[in-house]
Amino acid sequence: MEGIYAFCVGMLTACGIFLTLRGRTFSVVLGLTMLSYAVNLFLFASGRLAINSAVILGESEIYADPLPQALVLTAIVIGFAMTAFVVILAMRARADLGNDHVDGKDPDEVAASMTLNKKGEIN
Amino acid sequence: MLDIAIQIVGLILCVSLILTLYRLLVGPKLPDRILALDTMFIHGIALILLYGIAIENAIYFEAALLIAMLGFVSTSALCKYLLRGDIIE
Amino acid sequence: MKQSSFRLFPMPFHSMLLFVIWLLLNNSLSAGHILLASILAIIIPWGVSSMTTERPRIKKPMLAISYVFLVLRDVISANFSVALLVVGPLKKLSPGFVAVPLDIETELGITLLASTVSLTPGTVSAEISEDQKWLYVHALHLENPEELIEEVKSRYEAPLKEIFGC
Amino acid sequence: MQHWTILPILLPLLVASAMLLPPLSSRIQWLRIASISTLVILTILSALQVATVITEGTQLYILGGWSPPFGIVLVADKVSALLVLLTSFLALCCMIYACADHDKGGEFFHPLFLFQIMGINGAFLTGDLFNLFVFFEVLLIASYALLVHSGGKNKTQAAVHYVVINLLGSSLFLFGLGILYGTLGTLNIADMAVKISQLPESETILAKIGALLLLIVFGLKSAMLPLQFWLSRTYSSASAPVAALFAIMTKVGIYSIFRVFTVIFGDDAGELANFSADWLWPLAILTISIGSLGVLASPTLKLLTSNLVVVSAGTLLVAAALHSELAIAGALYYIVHSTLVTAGLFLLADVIAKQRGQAEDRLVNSRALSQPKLIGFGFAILALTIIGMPPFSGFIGKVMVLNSAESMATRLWIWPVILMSSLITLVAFSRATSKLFWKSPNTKNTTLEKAHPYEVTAIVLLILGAPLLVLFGGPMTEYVIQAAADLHNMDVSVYPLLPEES
Amino acid sequence: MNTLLWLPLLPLLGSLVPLLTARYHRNVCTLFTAILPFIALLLVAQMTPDVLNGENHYAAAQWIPLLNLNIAFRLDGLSLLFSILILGIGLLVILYARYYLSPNDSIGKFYSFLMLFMFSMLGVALSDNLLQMWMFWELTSISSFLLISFWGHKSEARKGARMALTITGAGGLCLLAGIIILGNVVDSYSLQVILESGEIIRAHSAYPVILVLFLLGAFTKSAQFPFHFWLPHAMAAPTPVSAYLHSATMVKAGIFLMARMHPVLADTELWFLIVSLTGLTTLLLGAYIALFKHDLKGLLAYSTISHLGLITLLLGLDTRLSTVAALFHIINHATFKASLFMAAGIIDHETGSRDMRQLNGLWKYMPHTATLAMVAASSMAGVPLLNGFLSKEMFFTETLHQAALGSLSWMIPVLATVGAVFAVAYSMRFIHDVFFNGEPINLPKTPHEAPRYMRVPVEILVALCLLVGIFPGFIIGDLLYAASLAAINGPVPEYSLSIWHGFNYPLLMSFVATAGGLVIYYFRQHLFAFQANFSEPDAKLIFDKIVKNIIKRSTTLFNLLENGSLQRYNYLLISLAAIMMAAPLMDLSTTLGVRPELPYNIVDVTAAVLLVIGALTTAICHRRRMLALISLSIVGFVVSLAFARFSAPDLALTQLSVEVVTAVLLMLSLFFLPQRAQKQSNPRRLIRDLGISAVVGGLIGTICYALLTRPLSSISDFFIANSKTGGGGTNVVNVILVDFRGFDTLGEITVLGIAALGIYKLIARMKLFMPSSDYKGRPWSNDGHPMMLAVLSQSLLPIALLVSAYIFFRGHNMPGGGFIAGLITSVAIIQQYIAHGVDWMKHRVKVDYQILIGSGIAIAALTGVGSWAFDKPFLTSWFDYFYWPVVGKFELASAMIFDLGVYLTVIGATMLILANLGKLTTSERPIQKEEV
Amino acid sequence: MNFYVEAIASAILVFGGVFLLVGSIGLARLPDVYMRLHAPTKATTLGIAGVLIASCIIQSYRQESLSISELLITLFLIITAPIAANMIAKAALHHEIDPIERTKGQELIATAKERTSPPAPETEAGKETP
Ligand code: NA
Ligand code: NA
Repeated sequence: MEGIYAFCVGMLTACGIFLTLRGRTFSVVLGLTMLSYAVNLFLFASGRLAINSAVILGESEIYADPLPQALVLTAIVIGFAMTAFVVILAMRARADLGNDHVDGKDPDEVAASMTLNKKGEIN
Repeated sequence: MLDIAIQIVGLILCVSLILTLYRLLVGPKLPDRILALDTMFIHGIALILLYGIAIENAIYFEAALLIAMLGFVSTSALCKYLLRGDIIE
Repeated sequence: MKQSSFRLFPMPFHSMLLFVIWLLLNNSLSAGHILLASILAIIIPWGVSSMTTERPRIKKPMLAISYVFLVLRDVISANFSVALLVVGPLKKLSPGFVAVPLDIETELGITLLASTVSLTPGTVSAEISEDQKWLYVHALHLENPEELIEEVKSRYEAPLKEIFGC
Repeated sequence: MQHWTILPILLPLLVASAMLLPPLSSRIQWLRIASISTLVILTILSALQVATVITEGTQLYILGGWSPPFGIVLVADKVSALLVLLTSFLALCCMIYACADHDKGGEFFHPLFLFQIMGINGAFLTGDLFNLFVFFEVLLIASYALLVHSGGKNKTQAAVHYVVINLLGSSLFLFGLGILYGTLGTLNIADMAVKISQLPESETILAKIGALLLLIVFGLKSAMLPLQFWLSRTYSSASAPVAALFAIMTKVGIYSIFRVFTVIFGDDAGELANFSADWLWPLAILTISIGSLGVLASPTLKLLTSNLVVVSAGTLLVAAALHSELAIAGALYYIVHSTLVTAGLFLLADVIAKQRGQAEDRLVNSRALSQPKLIGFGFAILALTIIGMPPFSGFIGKVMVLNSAESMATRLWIWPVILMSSLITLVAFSRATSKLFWKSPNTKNTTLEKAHPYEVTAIVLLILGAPLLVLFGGPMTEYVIQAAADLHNMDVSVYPLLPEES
Repeated sequence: MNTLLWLPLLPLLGSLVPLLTARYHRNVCTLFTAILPFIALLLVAQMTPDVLNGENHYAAAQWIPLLNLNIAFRLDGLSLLFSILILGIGLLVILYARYYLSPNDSIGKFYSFLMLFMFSMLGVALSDNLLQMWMFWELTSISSFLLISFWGHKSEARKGARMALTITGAGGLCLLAGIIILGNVVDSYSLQVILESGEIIRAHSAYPVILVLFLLGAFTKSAQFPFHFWLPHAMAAPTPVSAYLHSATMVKAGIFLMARMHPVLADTELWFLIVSLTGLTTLLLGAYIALFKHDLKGLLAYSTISHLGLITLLLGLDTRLSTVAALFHIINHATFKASLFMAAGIIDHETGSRDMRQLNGLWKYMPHTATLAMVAASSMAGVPLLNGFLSKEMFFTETLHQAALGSLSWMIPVLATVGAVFAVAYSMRFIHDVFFNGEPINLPKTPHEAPRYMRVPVEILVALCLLVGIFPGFIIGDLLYAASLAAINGPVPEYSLSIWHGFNYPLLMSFVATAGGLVIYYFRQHLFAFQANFSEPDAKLIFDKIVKNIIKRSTTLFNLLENGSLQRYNYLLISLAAIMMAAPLMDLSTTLGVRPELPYNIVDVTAAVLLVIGALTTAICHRRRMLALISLSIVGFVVSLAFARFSAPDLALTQLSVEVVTAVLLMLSLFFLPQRAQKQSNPRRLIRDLGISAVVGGLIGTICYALLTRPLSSISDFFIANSKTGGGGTNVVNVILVDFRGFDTLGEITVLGIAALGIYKLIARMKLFMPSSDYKGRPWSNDGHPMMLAVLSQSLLPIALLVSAYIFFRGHNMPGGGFIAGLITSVAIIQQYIAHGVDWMKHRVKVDYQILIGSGIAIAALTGVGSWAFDKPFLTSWFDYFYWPVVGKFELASAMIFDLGVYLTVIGATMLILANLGKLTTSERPIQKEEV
Repeated sequence: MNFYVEAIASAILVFGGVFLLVGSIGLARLPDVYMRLHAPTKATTLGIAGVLIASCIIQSYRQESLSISELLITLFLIITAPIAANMIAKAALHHEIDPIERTKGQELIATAKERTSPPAPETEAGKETP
């Protein structure tokens, strides 16, 4: 089980990072969300895996480590707040900058203007 | 006997989930995918309930309830998006 | 538009429903839960009453209950037939669209009818015309459109109309 | 008295949330009065806290009565008390400045500002690693919101970069935290310091990875190379009072490095004792270099100041790499000094920008300032201070850091870099001076708006630090050396924070 | 207070005087400015007898013990000599400047800077603590920067000042390094200590480094080759400044340093070699170039360089007598050079030109000034009966008595003579070219004699030249002895200050120099013609070019590194993380730990497959954004299931509810962002990114596995044990959240609240393009609010609220809690927005979400404050069990109020975001702008 | 556990499972989106209801008290499933997704999409009651 779990965490991390390295805000947001899944699972794993041992007193015989669960809860909420902010920020960037590239410059447009510049450049 | 039933249903759910995933990936159109996702949510409910039965514990009931409620919100939001773009207009 | 006067139960049906659901959720009939259920059954409708539009009242509750059982029976039987259709050879299926003219007028009635249609034999409500006079239905296996329309109207629409008294 | 330690966190939190509620939320005047009085009280409180810490030693605040390592504990030692005081004072200055109508550039400036203070103070005070994460997030989210205050393309663009990079950083923080909890089984920093030395070998390696991830996160906050890229753009595009307040933010990262890497992974960490130094060395030196490069390359005063923040971060990282008491003491002094000065420069740059019309704060010829003498005087002091020229505070901090490199080999690494950066700053500032103050045609422009009295007050307050830190250099250095000693001494920094039996 | 402390302090206070008196007549300003330095001079005079008697004055106060930086002053012979020069010439310059500066110049500012400089210079001279001396050293650089750039509107003044500052600043930094190393060697910066530790220092391995660093400081300050080039350009300063800085003070600071440190650093081969050769080179170079300068001040500048070289050479020679000679020449050079600068200033002032090609025959117009200048210039040339002659004779003598260069030592007297030849020549030029040599050419002004009192300073200085030249022993003997005593820090050798030493080699050398100088001057035109072949490099231009080049290069490099690409920054961050994870991981022998693994079944595998495929689909299809979003939902869903599977029901619930709200947000953003992105990444970047992602994913996976298979002993048992008894709840996770670590939760909801406020700010002035069709160009459906959905949503709302109440109340004991309840409520309300739209809701829900946030956070925080009333720390929980007749036993806990705060904040935050986002687009909707 | 209870519960559970499978098979197998809609709306709903009821029985038996909270989920799904199906159908119509060729009444798709009355021939026969 641990192997599968670790593999999944690694996979989510890899996909999340790949997405955050993309150039469009939406992909980056997707990536950050994905990464936060990975992070939460990872942090959760720091208490080790346990089956049928929810930390409700009296409901199980053995208990999982409750602390990482609480930490992950906090992390989920904070992650949610951050995702919400970055989503709206992406919209704002589109509104202000006219495109959805993370650098605020559409590479195509930049390439076009670069060729123009080079012709008229004096400096 | 119940154990066997649980195992059978577990197997069924796995097959079902894979079939749903197949539809979700293949599409061909977005409504197909949304339908598949919606079905997946319901399978999730079944999975959780089955797990509850298997581990003889009812503490996951709320999770199932929540999937039922929130899955619907999700599906309707997705469809609304396809219809109108703006889901909260 | 409505309620200038205070009402203890702005949504009586919902209040009842909430009361029951609370007890269901808690799997308990203890005095404490009954008290809590009552309080919530009163408070929540107050809170949301501003967000609800006026609803037609159920005029014939008994009929409503029998309608529920009718639908439940149809759901189960429909499922067996659909299961066979789905698993069986697909070539034999002849799907189709039909437009069911609607007599029932309230939004709630139409919604209930459309929902019933979706839950029962081989039909899914696909769309309702803007003037709420037509219900577009997709059938998995459509042999005779007229028959289907007739069945919908007589089997489901009629009792619904009666329940809401319109 | 009993609850003082938590007030730097609680007071801004409560006032900020009250600012969202009706009587206060509606009128800007009331908000201003509330903000400024809160910050004045906070400054006084934190000054008293420093006094308490001096006389009575480290103050603990055990939240919820759950004693460590189980509950969260706030630790006001000499280091955190000093930084809280610094934050409060800086915030007061920035707020005074902001009240010259800078707070009208968007909604919720005042509550967000106070939330930001709460986050920073929380990060300084907490003795719990996860709680540190939470306060990091508080201060980050508040900084995101403040960054976009008063709008504009540049701010949005900078915000996108800043937010995304920091979100990545937060992910790394949690990975690191997960590893550390997964190996040490505790979150209290003092407890971690005890547990780390008892770790079996294979877990040591895992803990090391966790610590390195934290190092990246703190490095990211403190603008360590190669993570410093976000800084110049972010700081230079933020509105002035916000940028000035941000001057303390890199210090939060540095502080965290000190906390984690001298207390947990310090001299007593067994196999992992001071392992971070190997990594910090090159990064610190490169940070100073790239910051200096940026100082030379900066076309505007705000960018210049931003890059100076990078340089000072690099200098502080050098101290972290040296990790001796003297180095940390120097760093603490340097933190106070550089925070005040860079904040002052950010504010001054804003005033200059406003008085130069279209040229803003670009280092080009343009029309004369309307208050050249006043601004020039302030600029001269700030410039000298940040360059590290006597008689202002810069040189003491710099000399302390230089002094703390004891072996000839380390000196060979550090000194040229730090001294070169001073020289480069000198060159950049002499250039800036001549562009901003001399090259302007001598037509005096009186039609332009003059600096608002609030703005002048704020800048003067910040500038005061430069001579005062020198004048009271004796007690100040005495304080920081004790603070650094406390940080290094397990008997003082760790054991008192833990229950006796463990 | 010790008298000695007043010495530097008076000029410091004096720097305020002119600012205060500037508004009055300039005579008043001048007078008042002069008072304080005059008092200081009197103080010096008062202390002089003691010092001459060998009793040094000390004053010290503790300042920064940690750095060994104390306020410490000493007045010994050397500092006495310099103090007299600084104050005396300073006073003369004050008087002179009164007439020199034009009414346009702000005399108050000028005097203030001048006093500041005087303060710094005195500080250097008097410091008994090296670090403190360094402070003053740097202050001289700064104040001279202000003085040189006094005419900031002139380009050459700005550039000259910047260059001076840069060079001397760099030297200052080297000096600082040297001082710190030296300080570490002897563990003190106190001169008293250091001067006693010469042997230790010279024997120390760091000595060469210390020496070089000190000399770099001294050479840059004293304009020694190759750092000499800044000095001529500092001539852009007003002439009083030149007279002060370049005769007696600023440039002498370097010399002073060498003299001061002489007992410590000298007496080694290295010292002799570096110092004497540098001095010699500078001497020759300065003397040679001076001859060709057409600018009066240019000539004087290079002559200054040359003389500084001479003094340096003397300090570098290995006899003690040479040090005496150096000190003597310091005095003499100060007097004649100051007077020459002043004379040049008068000429400039009265004729409007400094170009010797224009200035001719001024003897006729200003005979008085001419006389003075000629006397001073003769002193510079080394004409007998003038002070310059005496020290030059001593210099020649010393060049003959040394062996620093071994068998090449003969070169030193020869080259010294060569330098003297040129000195005579340029002095001759100064006299002849300006005061004779025909008629003036195209002068801007008609020349005439300077004002009476402007000449007074020159007269005094020239008189000194004469007096010292004729009665050297009487006038200067004691002072020179005292200074020598200090500079040698040992027995001062016998020397004679008489005018006549008989016929000897030095006299011969003087004679040769004079004759040679006259010859060269006579044939100067040939030399000028020869020199014209070499275009003279303009140091200012070169320096400017270098600086500009460095800035340009750095800008290019910096922009190359910091190219504004987030992708690069992210990549760097991630790469660093990868390196930092991988490096230690290589030391880990095995990832597998000893903890037994859990069994897995087919469902687990299926879930993993769903997760992985969902993640991969999201990553691969990220350009088809809707599909990516749907696949991401699968991932989130499976993650929630995983939490349920691994015994974390609270997490499952939270993840589920967060999931939906996130999805809604993403869809909202998707509406405004392009719904599909064109293919962009170049393949190289794609492979790079794939590589790093795989590496990091692999590393994280490995670490995760390593953690999972290792046993853990954590503090958690405490929570399980105390949850019920101490926190009053059976849901341990919830009790941790609201009690054990309630502070985290308080922070967490604050984050949420702040995020909402920030988002509100972002939305407030957003101008969005409203796409009127989807990515395939299909116009949107005409059914804004599907009827069935609307009807059902209304019915669901009360049920959802009930469920959220249920979740809220049970949270403390069973999975649930304020946060999840808040999200459920929010989702229920969002569902109403989706079904009915903002306009419909606007009239029905009149809740100010901002107030919800504020009150939520406040309630949570105040719950914590409440425990103060019971004298408990913040957030101490309280709970108790009650029994009511009908209801039965129930529990009340402060944690529930805290949780209520959480609940309200969550609703407030979520709704503030979504409702405002909705509102915004509704009001814009009718515009139906086409996408660009 | 009582044999009969266990047997009944197991049967219902398996019954539910089978219908869940049928639903998924339909989803995967049926040729167009409109036909696919039928499978999850009906079969899956019934299937989940089966599982829920089984759960009801088992948990009630185990806890020795009536545990029928699962009915709430059933109720919920039965209410929402048709609406969800309707929304998806609307979306499909809106995207003008073509049904398979042999579908009858294809002419209705256009009017359904525009939410107008169906074309004339069908509306005949005086079906509208006044
Ligand atoms: Na809208
Ligand atoms: Na909207």
